[in-house]
Amino acid sequence: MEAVQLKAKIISNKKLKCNYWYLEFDSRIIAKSALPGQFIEVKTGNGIDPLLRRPISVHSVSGTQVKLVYEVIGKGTQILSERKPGAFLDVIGPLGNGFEYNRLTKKLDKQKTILVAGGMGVAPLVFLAEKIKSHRPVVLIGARNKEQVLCAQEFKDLGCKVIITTDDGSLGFKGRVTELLKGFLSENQKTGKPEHIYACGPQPMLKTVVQISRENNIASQLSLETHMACGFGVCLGCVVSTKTGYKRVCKDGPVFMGKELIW
Amino acid sequence: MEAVQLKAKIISNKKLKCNYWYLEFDSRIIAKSALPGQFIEVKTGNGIDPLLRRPISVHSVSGTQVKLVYEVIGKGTQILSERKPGAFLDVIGPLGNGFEYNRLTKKLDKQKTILVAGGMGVAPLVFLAEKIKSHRPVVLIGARNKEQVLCAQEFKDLGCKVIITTDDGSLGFKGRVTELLKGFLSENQKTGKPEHIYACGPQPMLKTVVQISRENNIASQLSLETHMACGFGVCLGCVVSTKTGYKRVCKDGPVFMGKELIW
Amino acid sequence: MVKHAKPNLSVNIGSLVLRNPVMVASGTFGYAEEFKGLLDLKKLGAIVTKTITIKPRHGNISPRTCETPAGMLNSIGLENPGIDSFIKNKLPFLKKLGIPIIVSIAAEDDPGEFYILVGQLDKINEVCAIELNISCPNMQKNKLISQDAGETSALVSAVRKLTKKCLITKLSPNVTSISDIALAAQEAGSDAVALINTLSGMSIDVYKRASKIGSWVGGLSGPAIRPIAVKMVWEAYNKIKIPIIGMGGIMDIENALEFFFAGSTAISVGTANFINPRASLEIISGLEKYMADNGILNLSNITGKLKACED
Amino acid sequence: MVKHAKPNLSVNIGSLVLRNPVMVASGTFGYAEEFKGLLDLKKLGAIVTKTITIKPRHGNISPRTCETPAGMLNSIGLENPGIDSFIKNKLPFLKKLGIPIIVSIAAEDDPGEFYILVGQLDKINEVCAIELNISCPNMQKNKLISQDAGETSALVSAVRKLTKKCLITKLSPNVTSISDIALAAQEAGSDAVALINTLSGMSIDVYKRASKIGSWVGGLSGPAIRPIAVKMVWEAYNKIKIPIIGMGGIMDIENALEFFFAGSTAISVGTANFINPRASLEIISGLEKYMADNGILNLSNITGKLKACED
Ligand SMILES: Cc1cc2nc3c(=O)[nH]c(=O)nc-3n(C[C@H](O)[C@H](O)[C@H](O)COP(=O)(O)OP(=O)(O)OC[C@H]3O[C@@H](n4cnc5c(N)ncnc54)[C@H](O)[C@@H]3O)c2cc1C
Ligand SMILES: Cc1cc2nc3c(=O)[nH]c(=O)nc-3n(C[C@H](O)[C@H](O)[C@H](O)COP(=O)(O)OP(=O)(O)OC[C@H]3O[C@@H](n4cnc5c(N)ncnc54)[C@H](O)[C@@H]3O)c2cc1C
Ligand SMILES: Cc1cc2nc3c(=O)[nH]c(=O)nc-3n(C[C@H](O)[C@H](O)[C@H](O)COP(=O)(O)O)c2cc1C
Ligand SMILES: Cc1cc2nc3c(=O)[nH]c(=O)nc-3n(C[C@H](O)[C@H](O)[C@H](O)COP(=O)(O)O)c2cc1C
Ligand code: FES
Ligand code: FES
Repeated sequence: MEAVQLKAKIISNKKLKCNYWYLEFDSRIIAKSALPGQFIEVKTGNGIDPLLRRPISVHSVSGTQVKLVYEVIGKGTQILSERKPGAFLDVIGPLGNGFEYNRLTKKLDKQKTILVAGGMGVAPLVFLAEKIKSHRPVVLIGARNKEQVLCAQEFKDLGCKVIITTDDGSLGFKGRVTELLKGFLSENQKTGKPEHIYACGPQPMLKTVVQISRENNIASQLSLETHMACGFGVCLGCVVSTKTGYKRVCKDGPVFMGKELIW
Repeated sequence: MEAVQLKAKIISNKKLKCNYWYLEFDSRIIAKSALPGQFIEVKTGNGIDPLLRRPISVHSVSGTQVKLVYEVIGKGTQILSERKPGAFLDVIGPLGNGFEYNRLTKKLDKQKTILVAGGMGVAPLVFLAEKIKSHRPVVLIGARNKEQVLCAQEFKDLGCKVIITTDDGSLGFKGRVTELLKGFLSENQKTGKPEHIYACGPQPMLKTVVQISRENNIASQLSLETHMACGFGVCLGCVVSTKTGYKRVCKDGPVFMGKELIW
Repeated sequence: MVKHAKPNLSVNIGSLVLRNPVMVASGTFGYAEEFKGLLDLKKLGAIVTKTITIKPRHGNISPRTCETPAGMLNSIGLENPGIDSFIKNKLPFLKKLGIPIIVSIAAEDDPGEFYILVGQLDKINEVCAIELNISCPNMQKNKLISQDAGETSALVSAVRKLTKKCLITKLSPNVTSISDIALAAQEAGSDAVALINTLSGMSIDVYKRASKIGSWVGGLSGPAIRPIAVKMVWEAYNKIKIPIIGMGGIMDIENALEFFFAGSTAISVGTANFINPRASLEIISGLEKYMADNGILNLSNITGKLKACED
Repeated sequence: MVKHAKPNLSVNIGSLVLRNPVMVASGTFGYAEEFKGLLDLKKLGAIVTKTITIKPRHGNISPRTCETPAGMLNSIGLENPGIDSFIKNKLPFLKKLGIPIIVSIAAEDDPGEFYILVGQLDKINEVCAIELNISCPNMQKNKLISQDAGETSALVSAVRKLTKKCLITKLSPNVTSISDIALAAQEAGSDAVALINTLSGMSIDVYKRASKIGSWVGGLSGPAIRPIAVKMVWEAYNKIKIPIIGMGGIMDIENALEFFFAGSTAISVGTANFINPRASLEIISGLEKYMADNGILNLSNITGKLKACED
């Protein structure tokens, strides 16, 4: 579906915890067409500071409403957090390719799919989990500490097996989510190893996930982040190196197969 | 008293009517030293849009509180109107020379002083009226229409005689405040003409007031407005031509004697 | 009554007639296809394509863009599929739109490449005009053609001999005197000049102690540069006779009017396309309204019509 | 532990030793007296005065300033009381501060005026350095001295013969190659270059159809020009050896660090003084903290220390 630009009514915009917020806006047309892994380009405020839109993943969709989860880390997200329900948000979306799962997961048995989320990386994976919940994906969540573990319950409610790790050990295992992934894979050698990894999070984490998936030759899909000026494929500013040359993260991605990337 | 820069707590920030707002902030030091005709340089929002401060006259002072009345006409005043009580406002003030009245009005009998206000021009004159109320100044207020007549009651409460005119006649006389001034002066030829005019408003109005006061040789003081980059005399950006050369409206003014100005 | 007379938005640029004076700037509109669904492309005055070179270019390493105060830096490095692939894969969609297509071209190493490119484009009817991009700051050259009046005039006059199509020369603001370069382009036979390309700029991530742009330096665009662009249009307008296509930070109708008053015959919307894809169309309708409200029947009545400011 | 070692903020600019590298830019700080009560002046690294000419100047007609996206235009026109009145009425207050005073000077018509001004200032002990403003865009000249390498070098070498005081040459960004001009100043004996003065710009009130500036054109300053300034500092740093005093849109410590990494030995705060009079002092304490937190003992360890950006 082609992306559209529209002013969508803000239904709710609440603090989740720490600097994490979730925002719901109403747009039948976007809600109907959005796929897991796609994102929205949001004009956070009026005026020219910040000048550019901000890309935010579709966290989930219910009825005509689109839900975003975002972390306040700078000007744009700060201003976004100050927007009030009832106001209209200038959005462009849905954008990007989204995760590939139908064809892939159809043939998979239960628990053969692993979702790996680092920090805010959970955002697009909830939507994906919803779509493939019948396969009971295993979700590995990593965060700095207890407070920053997001959406765990949402995954559980979808029937996913959720394993958590934190850098400081304040919740679940202690250590990085990539170590958790390594451990999980070796444990499950015998019980038949997983066949597909979906990951979203900081670039260093994604790079390690790709390595791991290669070593264990498991197919992987990564949702990337780069600085985006337009978000819909026109400025050529957001490229990443792939085996077939530069690709636009906003249009050819944000989801890439691990094997495509030159990492 | 030297101007100071400080973060002052916003006590209230309410819409008066139309696009007119009044804001009270708490600052003992500014409240103590502010004089009628002086102004405050307000950083309306954080961030760089708008970049510069906005000059707003001191409308009045009560206890430790300073009151501003402002019209929302653009970016800066729009953002100012969105600031919430309890938040801190970055202000510099009091700035400018203010009206001269002690020496002048001491010798005057009652009703020998006229205050002429055009539109937002009422803002600094309320504070002045308070100081010279014992002289029962006559206040001529001009506005586009009924809705835009401001502070009339405040002047009355101070015991001033208030005469109103509107461009569309929706309140008081019909016509410009400068015509009202002409009429008032001719009427009072016999009863002994006024001896001092204080005026604030749009530049064209002020120019006419100066002409009238010259024709009737009455002393006049005008509060001027120019675009201000700094507001405290350093950028030399706000100059006006006077008999003694360029003068800075922000520092040598904003109040000038009619006879000084080359108009 | 004048107020209700339908204003005429059309303008001429050399042999090129535009139904309205609002174009989209090279490199900010791709090959238009990306905007399908975001706006009615047929309403645009003209489309200027991303700059094309002879061979395909992969462009510069990332990161290629970053945000700056009221602006942005880009260092795309003229990534493009090359002229043959452009003609084969991109031009057909553009042709179908039925609006003027202006193809922007650049040389990678040798000015001679311009001759080859012009030769190929001259044969294509739907290409209404050719824009010579001699001002791209992102090709790690120590000097741009448009930074030297002599080189500018040499190139333009050589190209002039190769085509009768409308020739637009796009200039760099990174010069001591924009009017000298604009004059050189005019004397050499350019039908118009496009002002301005981006200003060379740099932004540093103080935490990483590194430039935010992979190739260190980028081109500054957006509202931040508008006063610089308006001034250059005004300066050039007072020195040259050929039309000026003004651009630099135009976001809305008010901004566009600044450029007309400063002396632009047409304007180009760039960075704004990323933020509000409909900006160009909103400017067209805004212009219609402005002219109707002010009884202006023809754009020539506002181009360069700047009054002295009485305080 | 390194973390707790007291960082050394002092820097040398020619013969001039600054306790810290944060100055206030010419024309944005008047003669300091205006800031009395707004900040502790004694803490500044140095004060650069408003540019002084031989005769008093009334300056340009108003309006003289307007706001632009993330910036402002000014066309003050070097209003100043003239050198004699400056020495008599302004200098005494500055002397009392006991911090380095840098006097900015300019010629109205003839470069020779610089010789007279330098002659007078050379005799005054408290004047630690002289800044040659050959880059003011607001004097209705068609060309500035700093827009020509030859003229720049001629002026600087002539002045160099007249004084042993630290000589700073302030350059205009409105040039094709800033490093060529900076190099000319260095070769002619300038102790440092100050980068950058304002960019020529224009802003139009579309309702009045007039320039917002009475003298039509003004100089653009503020955050909007920071990427341009940082780039020019970086370009000059890679070509010259003498210290660079960097400025252009510095509002806070982060902005200041950009200029140090780009190659500035010292920085100057301009427009920010109008918005936050304490900006310069906040930058000084921010710099102390940054150096302490990162175990940087000496500013020479960050000046020009820019890493390649790994994506
Ligand atoms: C396809 C895509 C999907 C995204 N989905 C989400 C989401 O669902 N929820 C969410 O909270 N965020 C998401 N992001 C990241 C989000 O876009 C940025 O956090 C946001 O743009 C920051 O804007 P800001 O103005 O608040 O911060 P800025 O003021 O722009 O930057 C503040 C700091 O954050 C850094 N920063 C800015 N953008 C990014 C980025 N894209 N990645 C890493 N660091 C950055 C800056 O370098 C700076 O140091 C997504 C990004 C992309 C590309
Ligand atoms: C000494 C002084 C005292 C003032 N006191 C008051 C006061 O008590 N109450 C009040 O409401 N306003 C007052 N003003 C005017 C006030 O400063 C401006 O209205 C304000 O700066 C507009 O800012 P903005 O960002 O909202 O509008 P902008 O976006 O800056 O401008 C919006 C429109 O208003 C015009 N404009 C901007 N500034 C002025 C100005 N100074 N005069 C006329 N037109 C202007 C602009 O040209 C533009 O067309 C005073 C001005 C001065 C110089
Ligand atoms: C991402 C990006 C890519 C650009 N690519 C080109 C290009 O290929 N050719 C060209 O002549 N100008 C290019 N430009 C410059 C624009 O065409 C325009 O001249 C400049 O951005 C100023 O206008 P603006 O401020 O409205 O963007 C590019 C600008 C941007 C922001
Ligand atoms: C109002 C104003 C007046 C200025 N006057 C002078 C001056 O007299 N001499 C000079 O060399 N630079 C002058 N400048 C330029 C500044 O010193 C500085 O180079 C420029 O503003 C860029 O820095 P900024 O963006 O931090 O302001 C002036 C700048 C402004 C804004
Ligand atoms: S952000 Fe513009 S092409 Fe991806
Ligand atoms: S506004 Fe700066 S001197 Fe008056």
